[in-house]
Amino acid sequence: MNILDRIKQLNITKVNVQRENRIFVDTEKDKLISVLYGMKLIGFNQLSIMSAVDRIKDNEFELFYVLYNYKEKVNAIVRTRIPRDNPVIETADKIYPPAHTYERELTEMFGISVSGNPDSGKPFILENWKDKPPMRKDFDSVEYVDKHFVFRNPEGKNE
Amino acid sequence: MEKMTEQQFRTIGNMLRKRSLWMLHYCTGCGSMELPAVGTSRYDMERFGVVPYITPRQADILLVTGYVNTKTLRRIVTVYEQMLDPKYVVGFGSCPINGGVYWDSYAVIKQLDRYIPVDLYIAGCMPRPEAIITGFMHLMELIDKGKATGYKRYKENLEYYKENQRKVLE
Amino acid sequence: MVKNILIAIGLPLLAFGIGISFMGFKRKIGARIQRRYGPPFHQPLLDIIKLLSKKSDISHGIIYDLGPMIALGASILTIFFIPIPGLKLLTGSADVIALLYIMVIGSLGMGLGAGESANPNSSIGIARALTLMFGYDLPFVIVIISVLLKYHTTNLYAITQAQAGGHWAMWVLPLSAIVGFIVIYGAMGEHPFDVVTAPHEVATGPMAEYGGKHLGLLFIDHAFHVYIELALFVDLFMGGASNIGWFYVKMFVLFLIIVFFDEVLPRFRIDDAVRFYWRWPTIIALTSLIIVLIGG
Amino acid sequence: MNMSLMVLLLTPFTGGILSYLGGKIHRSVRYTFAILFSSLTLVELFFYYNKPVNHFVLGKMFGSVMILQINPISWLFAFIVTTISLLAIIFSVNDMEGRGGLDFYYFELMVVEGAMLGITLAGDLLTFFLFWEIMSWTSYLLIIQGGNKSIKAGYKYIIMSIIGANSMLIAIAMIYGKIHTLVFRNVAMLLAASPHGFDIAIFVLFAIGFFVEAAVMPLHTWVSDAYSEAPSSVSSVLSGVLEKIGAYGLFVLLYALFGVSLLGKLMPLRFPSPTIMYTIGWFAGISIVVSTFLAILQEDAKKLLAYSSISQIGYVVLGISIGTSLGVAGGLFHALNHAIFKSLLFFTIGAVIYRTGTRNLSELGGLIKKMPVTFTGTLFGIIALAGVPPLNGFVSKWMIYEALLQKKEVFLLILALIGSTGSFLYVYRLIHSTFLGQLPEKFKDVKEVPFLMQIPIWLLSLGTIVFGIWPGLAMNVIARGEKFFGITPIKYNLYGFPGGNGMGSLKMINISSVFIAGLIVAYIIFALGAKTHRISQYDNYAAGQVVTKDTKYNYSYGFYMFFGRVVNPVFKWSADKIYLAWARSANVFGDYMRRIYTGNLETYSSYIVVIISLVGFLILLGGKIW
Repeated sequence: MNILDRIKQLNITKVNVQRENRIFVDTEKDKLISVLYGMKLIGFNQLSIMSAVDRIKDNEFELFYVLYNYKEKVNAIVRTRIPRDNPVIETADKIYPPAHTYERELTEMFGISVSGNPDSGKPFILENWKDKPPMRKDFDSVEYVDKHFVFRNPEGKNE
Repeated sequence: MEKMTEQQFRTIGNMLRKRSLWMLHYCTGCGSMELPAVGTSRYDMERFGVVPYITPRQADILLVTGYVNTKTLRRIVTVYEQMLDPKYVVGFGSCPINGGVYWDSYAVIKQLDRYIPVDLYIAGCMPRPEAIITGFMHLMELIDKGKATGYKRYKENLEYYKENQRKVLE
Repeated sequence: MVKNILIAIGLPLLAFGIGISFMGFKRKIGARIQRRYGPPFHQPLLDIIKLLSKKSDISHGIIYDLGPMIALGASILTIFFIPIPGLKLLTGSADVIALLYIMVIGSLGMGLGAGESANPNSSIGIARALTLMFGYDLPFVIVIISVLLKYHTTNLYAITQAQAGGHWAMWVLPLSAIVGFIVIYGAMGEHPFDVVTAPHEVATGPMAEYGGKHLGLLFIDHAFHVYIELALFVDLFMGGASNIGWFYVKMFVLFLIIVFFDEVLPRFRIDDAVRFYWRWPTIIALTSLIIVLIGG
Repeated sequence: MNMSLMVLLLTPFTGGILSYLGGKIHRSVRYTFAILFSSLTLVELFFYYNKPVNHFVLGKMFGSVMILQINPISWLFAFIVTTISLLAIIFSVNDMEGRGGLDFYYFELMVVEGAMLGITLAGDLLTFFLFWEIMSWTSYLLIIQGGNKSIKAGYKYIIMSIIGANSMLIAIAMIYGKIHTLVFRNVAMLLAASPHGFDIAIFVLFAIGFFVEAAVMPLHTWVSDAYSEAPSSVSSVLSGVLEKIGAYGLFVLLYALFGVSLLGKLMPLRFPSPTIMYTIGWFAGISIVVSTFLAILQEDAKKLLAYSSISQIGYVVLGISIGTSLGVAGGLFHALNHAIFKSLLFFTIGAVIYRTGTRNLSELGGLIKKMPVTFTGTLFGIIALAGVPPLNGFVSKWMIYEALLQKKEVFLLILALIGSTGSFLYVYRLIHSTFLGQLPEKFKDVKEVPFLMQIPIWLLSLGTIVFGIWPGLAMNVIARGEKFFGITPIKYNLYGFPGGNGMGSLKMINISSVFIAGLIVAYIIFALGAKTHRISQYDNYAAGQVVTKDTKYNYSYGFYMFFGRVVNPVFKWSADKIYLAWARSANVFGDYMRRIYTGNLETYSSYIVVIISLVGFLILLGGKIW
């Protein structure tokens, strides 16, 4: 059976073959884990990367999991939308162990908490970060910089 | 008279010291790419006695290559404090000077010399190997004249530096 | 008496001078092999002065301070037992076998000091150093025994005397001399046997925490070490020499070969280095020993 | 001065009984008696320093006289026995505190001392064997004081010990059956006159007994368990003295029974070198190297020391087996030195265990700042053990090397030299993992051991220096002993050996003084530099990372793992495994036997019926069975 047909049998909302060997799979939040599991059964053995995009206009986060199938040499991107206020997702590290680390980064950079991942709250890259998660689009980097750092005086005079 | 001889002794010491500079290259950013070129046959920094060394205890120069973010700043301060006097800091590239292309980044600090005393900056993005060698020569001159006294400044203004470090690190 | 005191003061200075000149040569020749201009010839001396004149220093404890001192003291001790032309002050107090064990006092002191620095890199370095020593010791003792059997004496001075007139042990026992060279080479820690200090793996190993005057002492010790290894080989296999000049020339030729190899070789893994020493050098040394045993 | 040897022999036994009884009153009485009587033994022994006694009749048994004697060699071993036992008793006072059955423990310790003293003083095989048995059993009882695991270790020890003792008993019975007397002199005469075959059988049977006790490979397997599981002071007695008794036995066997008789009557050596002595030498040489390799890979401090003991006793046996004057002197000297430094190491490791409660090397570290005296003791111990000048281990090892070189035993010499280099590895591992490196947080409050436990450490450290720089002190006794056994002693002086006769010269005083001068020069250079300031162990190079208290930043587990990769393929099999395989096959055999001997009366009676009917059937056939 064709790989596309097998994907269509999963619990998904939309499949979009963008170009050869690149399939976008959209699904709903609560079906995400089952879809990922199904993808793994189909043969998408590798989680290349997972991250999120801040769709601030829709007040949603878009999660995406980039998967790869070594046998068919096909990339699949599983996407889902979660609400921006109080974002909680379920861990995928039982299916794809590398997700464990990506989820820690997700928590730190977007403030998306991951249930089932014990390390999700642990500091990952940022040390002693007290502000808003920096990858959210409403985080103003310039404002933060002005507040925390001192710019060099163009005349070369320091205080 | 006594003061004079001590002065002379110090001068001779500086004269010899400047010919043997061991550097610890703290390669945080893209600037480290330029260093191998400086070390290899074409530019050969070893002819001035500049040799890369491994641990902060052995090194004289702390070469901060490229941008410094808050996370690496903590390590840089640790490393700097582990080095033995006299020690010199060379800021390398435009990022340690004013943040460079990362001027609006929440993670990158804008002026290295607010946190540790910098004796010399080598400007440029990236500085060419020639610029690096010129920088070292200039540092040697400073050492010879007794002007490279960053380690003394750090001790004298410890409160100022610590305060600044605390502000970004905590 | 006055002469003895002069020798006692002069011999370490001479050894240091020879050793430091070789260190300088090494950097210069190495640079030229890599088509670089290289540092000035007196660069090692500048480095040592720089290190000794550092304005602050750290200490992890008494043994940490004592380590470099024991290493240097033991090196000074060792040079008194290696006869060089015209100067044989104490060669009657210990023979070659004793010399083998006098030479390790320094490593032990160094190991203790590095151990107290509480840095795992230092510990790994020392563990590697001892293992490497165990590795090259097997062929080395076989080589030493064959030389001792050949010349029927254990006195190093007598061995050099027996080789007078061009009858070098190198020509009489060529196989042993080859193995002896490989051993000396490894003992000097040059590539591919630089697993001990391996800067990219264990951050200069035993010296990881050492800096300032401690490191200065270790550099002085290294100069002595270079001298000791070369002089031992020259005395054992190249017939010593009749005057200091010849002695220096012989050591220089030997050193030149070592530098040529050193500059172009990569690095062994430590267990491979041990395996290497326990394979071919040991077999060749045993062959030579058996030849000595049969041929007398 | 007119004390008989009987008094000397009975002193420790009396002390044992008295301290046992005194312990019922109060523990201080027990300690007083134990220390008093063991030091009394030492004092009494010094009356015999230069005064050999040849023939002191103890009694008569089985028609054979029992004789005590003392000559310089037995004096040397008796000295080792009494000194180490005394120090072990002093060390035990604090070390064993709080354990049950201490009265009995001290009683056993004193009885072991007495028994070993008896062995060294024995003038005939019967006395020798009696004390040997006492020693085996009491030392077994001492080993099992160490807790649950030690019972198994003791079991292993006693089985091997019984095998050894029984083989000796067979030999003694064979001799007794021939001449009905067991005095060394008569035995020596018998052996000198007896045909080959008989004497080799006697020799092998004795050698098995001594090899077990001296822990020469392949009869060493009890050592690693027994030493590591026994209490520390017992381990040092076992390693420092018990092994030496095995070596003493071997010496007596080679030079009193099979060589030159006692009483100075010269007889040619029964086995000139390249026969049985050569075989013993090879056993010793293989012991040296193999156990060195094993010691390098140990993770347990006392196991490491146990394997190192096997290796070091190899030098003693090797030296004795060389047969030349220099070799024998080296072997005997090394016996003394080994007793000093190995007991020292067992004491210091015992002190560490006393304070930290663990002997696992990878758990320890950084104790130098907490236990400087123990560290100093260990330092002296390991330098002596590794055979590095200027301490005592070097001198005796050097003598053995020179002796081997003189006889051109090059392959044995290679083994001996390699064993010595290998010992650097494990001694560094020992001192590094316990005292150097990072101090774990849990041992932050460790203190130095009490003063009573420091005494043995101080005294033995002093011993390593004294016998290292002035080897002539020990050589005085050894040379007289050699003369007594009819061997021409080598030339020596207080500071070393003047050399000659194919032997190099050695002046320990020169080596140590030049070394000290070198140290002074180094110190001057050091003192001219900048002032140092102490920093904490966490202020350390970690590639910029900050080391905190909860980080273990220490290299101690699998210290020589890469070396293990080189040698492990060879060590897949071991003597212990071979014995276990034998034991297993014996078990299987036993199972088959049990099927026949079911313990059921009916089965047995049916056997009897079957056999009788079978015999009857054969008789019926005409009485022709075969």
